[in-house]
Amino acid sequence: MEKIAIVGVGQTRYEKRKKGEIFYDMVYEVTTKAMEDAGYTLDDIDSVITISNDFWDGRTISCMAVQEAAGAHDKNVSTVEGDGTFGAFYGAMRVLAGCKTTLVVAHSKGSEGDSKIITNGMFDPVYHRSLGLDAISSSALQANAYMEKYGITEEQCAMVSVKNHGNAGNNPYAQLPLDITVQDVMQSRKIADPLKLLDCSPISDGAAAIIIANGENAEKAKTEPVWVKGVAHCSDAYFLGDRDLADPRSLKDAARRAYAMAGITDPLKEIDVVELYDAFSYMEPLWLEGLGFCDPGKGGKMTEDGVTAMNGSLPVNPSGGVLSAHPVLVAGLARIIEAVLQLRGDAGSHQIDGAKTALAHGINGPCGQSHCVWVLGRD
Amino acid sequence: MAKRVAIVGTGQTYHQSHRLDVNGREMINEAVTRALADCELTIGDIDAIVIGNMDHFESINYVDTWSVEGSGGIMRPIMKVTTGGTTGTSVAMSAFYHVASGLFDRVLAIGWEKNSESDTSAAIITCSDPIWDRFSYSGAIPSLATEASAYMEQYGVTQEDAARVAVRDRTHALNNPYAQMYNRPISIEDVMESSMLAYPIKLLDVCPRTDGACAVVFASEGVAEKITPQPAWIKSCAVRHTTTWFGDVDYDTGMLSLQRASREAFDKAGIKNPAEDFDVAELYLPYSYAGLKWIEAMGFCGPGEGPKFIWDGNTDMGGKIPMNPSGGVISTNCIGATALLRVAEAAIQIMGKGDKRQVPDVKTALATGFGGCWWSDVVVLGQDKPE
Amino acid sequence: MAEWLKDVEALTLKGQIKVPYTWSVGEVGSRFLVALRDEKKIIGNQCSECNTVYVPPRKNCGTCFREIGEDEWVELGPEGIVTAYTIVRYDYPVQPTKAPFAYVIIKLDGADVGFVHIIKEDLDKLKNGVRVTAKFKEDRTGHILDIDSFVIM
Amino acid sequence: MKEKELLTVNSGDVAMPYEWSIGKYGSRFFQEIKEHQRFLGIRCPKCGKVKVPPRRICGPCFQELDELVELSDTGTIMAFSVVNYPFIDPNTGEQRPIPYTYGYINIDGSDNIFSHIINETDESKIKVGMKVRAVFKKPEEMEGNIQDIKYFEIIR
Repeated sequence: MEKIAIVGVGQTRYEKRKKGEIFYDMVYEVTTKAMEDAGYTLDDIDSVITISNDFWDGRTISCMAVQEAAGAHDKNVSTVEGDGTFGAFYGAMRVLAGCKTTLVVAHSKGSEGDSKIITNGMFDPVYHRSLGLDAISSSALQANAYMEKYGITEEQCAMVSVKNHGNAGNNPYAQLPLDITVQDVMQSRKIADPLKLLDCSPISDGAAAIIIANGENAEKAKTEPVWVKGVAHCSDAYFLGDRDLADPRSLKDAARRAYAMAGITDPLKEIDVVELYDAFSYMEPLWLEGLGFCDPGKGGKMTEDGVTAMNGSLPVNPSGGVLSAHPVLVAGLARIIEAVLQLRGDAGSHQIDGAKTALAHGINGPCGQSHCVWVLGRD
Repeated sequence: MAKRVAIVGTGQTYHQSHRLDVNGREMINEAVTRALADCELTIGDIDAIVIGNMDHFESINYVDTWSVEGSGGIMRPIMKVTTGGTTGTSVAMSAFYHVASGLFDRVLAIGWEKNSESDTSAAIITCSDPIWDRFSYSGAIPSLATEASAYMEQYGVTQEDAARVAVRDRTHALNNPYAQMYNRPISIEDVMESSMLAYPIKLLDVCPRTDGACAVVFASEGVAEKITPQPAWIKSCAVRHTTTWFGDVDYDTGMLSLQRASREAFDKAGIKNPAEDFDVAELYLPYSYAGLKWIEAMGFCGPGEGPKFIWDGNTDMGGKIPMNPSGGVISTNCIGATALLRVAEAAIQIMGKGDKRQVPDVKTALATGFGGCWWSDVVVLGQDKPE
Repeated sequence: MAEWLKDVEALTLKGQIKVPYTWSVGEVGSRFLVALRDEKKIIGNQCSECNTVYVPPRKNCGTCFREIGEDEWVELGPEGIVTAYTIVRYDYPVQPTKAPFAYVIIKLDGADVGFVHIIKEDLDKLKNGVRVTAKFKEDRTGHILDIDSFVIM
Repeated sequence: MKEKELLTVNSGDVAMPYEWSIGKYGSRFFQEIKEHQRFLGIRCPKCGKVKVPPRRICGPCFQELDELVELSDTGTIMAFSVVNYPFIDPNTGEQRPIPYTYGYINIDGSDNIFSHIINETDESKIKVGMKVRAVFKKPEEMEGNIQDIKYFEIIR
């Protein structure tokens, strides 16, 4: 793969309700922040990818609300509906295909719609929608399948929540920094067994943007470029019953291809920090397994042993993760941005010292049907 | 260095107003299966998939993950790209960038819609801004009527002029068994006598509602030539989604987004005089008046010269620059697939697979997409590999 | 940013999107739903390449990417084994019954893939591995909820 | 063999509820209507154009906006359409009452179009270029949304 880099990032604070701002306002804010970060003007932006979703936004052609706010009035622009990591993937392809730079910007306001009815829309209208499945209940099925298969305990999952909400205390952009204990998680309200309130991410409002540049234009940016070493995505089957919910095989495939591009053979040794899509606490150990950081069924123990803590050998979600702020679609882009900040040494009090290689991860579809894996590096 | 990209296969459903015999996923599968058969590939040869629709039209939200059984996306990269009416060209261009990036050699682009599954006007109304426009907006017709009236006034264009465009497309559809309006020709009188929707637009001036899907296989240089002796090379593509607010559209000037997108795409492809340089055009014309005004915006003729250009037969089969040999959008409109059908039909012309709708000796072809808030997409295809 | 913005009270607009949808089930799915309705039977079909028995049945096998034929239908269940479950503690309008109730993935006898449905009763006895059977509604319309729920045996 | 029965499934009564932010720029517009029964635009310092409703930036100039412009309650019909075909209103799930007239109005002093309803459904009595005036709800009945403007009426 040719050299391409992330040269600018921008994000809003993630909040429960950004009442005074429309999508347009948020997109303009992060677009200009990302350009300022890179030291670019609009003339330096060659192409634009916006990321939005018509169900979340309550509007068909949801991209219509934001394109000029993303600076795209007179540019080649397109829209990915899906997690930010997928939109960024399109942005990366555009740069590889000859665009000098591409701005990728995502927005979402979970506060404006009904997340249960909206995520019910993920499910098949003939067979599953009228059962009332939504993101929480389907994920609870996955949590049950995974935890029972390997004996992952609710306490281990609670530790993920404690760790990530604690990490969020160092991240001024996070919505839910919490100083909590395993007991707090265990005693929080039951939502859908085995998921309790503190196992679940909040729904957030926010926006984020990144600028991807080719080698030549990366040199023109005022930031230290963060290079894209490897990136891939893959989807599993759709019907929940067709999948082994405890085996994220599409994540394994995406990771395998991203690692191959990046020349990574031992991810646990070669990757310094991970930002992954922990919409629910059980997802962190499950995705760690899928990413090859441990054997199947050993993800819970990684957390328990402190490997994934800020001072562990593989810090996971130093930003606080999706558990601490979940602007849908934006969340994957926020993972990439955190990885970029870590590699630039700009992560402030949530900085992992000496991070040279970082992994960012996003998901699409019910129970992580589709995964996108990014390997980013300083060199 | 970016790779050159070609279309090597296309597939589409036989378009109808209602496809009760298949659900959306199964309808997608029909198009995909035909596209793969067209270029003698199997799903195992496909490296990645791009798919698009309009979420609220059939209330299918995460179409990328929902569709995989039909689209072939199981254990493959699949991405959803959607931009309204331009979805089909957006999907095509995304597939183009997938291949041009060098990351994938064979990529499937899919567009589809099942308009029968909802009230199309209600679904279209949801594209308007909920704060400002949704309570009064009644669908696409009034804004098209606004453009048409302004254009008629400006150049003395008549309703008969527009009817001539509708008649052309419906006549061309006689040659295309896939078209929804296959074998349903109309006359100028039919158009003029059809019911008035909003002056000056009548029922037969506008597109129908369709259930249908289209799939197109893109491949990289080095791979494409081995798949088919005559790939349809993508010479250039460009997008302008110029306006964000309904109220900012300027109906008095030409269509700004189309002027800009076509200028960029034509410059990149070395097109100097579109009427001379193109051999065929498949245009996203959702209503007849667009067939007059928008061809002016692209420079096929001068401002106000659209009617004469059409009446002189230039755009008929056998004319100087046949337009919409497939019958166009006026004959088939499965929205998420519509713009991809334009790209597919342009590729079919380059590859010489048009059967009865084939224009002889096509070297260069044009496809366009329209949608959103007066947005335009332009794709130029050619027989020869671009430099 | 403009100075006057500070003094503006931020308004919101409450509304909804309410569009009626009529989804096509398709030939294959219709046969499945008609069997629920008319015969109180759960039928699936089998891809003769990979031998997977699907329920609900599919027009094509997503993995082998081939059409599943007319002669590849099989009758399944109505009993099966729970392979995953969750007891839902919240209500919202789309759910077919009041919480608490359970979502379950069931490996129906004779099937190779899981079937997602609900369990309303005996939630305290629910665990992975229990046998369940389909309970059909009296008034059936050709709908997935013609199966009222599954019950623990 | 009997004809294959082809079923459909309906969405029933499901609605997707939303509470959309109007944004501070839009809120300021409704505040002006409530307090002064007039429109408010915003001027771009680069191109000089006045846009209604006010918004944060001028898209073509990519310029942040600040300068509010007080406008009147009158405008000119740029285009109109008497809507008389039946369709479902996604705001209610029911058929929208017809006929009604959808109008593109250039608010005096602005450079773009404002869409609203004109209270004249007789096509022979309405023409492009006619002057119109906004008819507002009583201020105490206003809710801070687009329907605080009841409709536009033709100034005869």
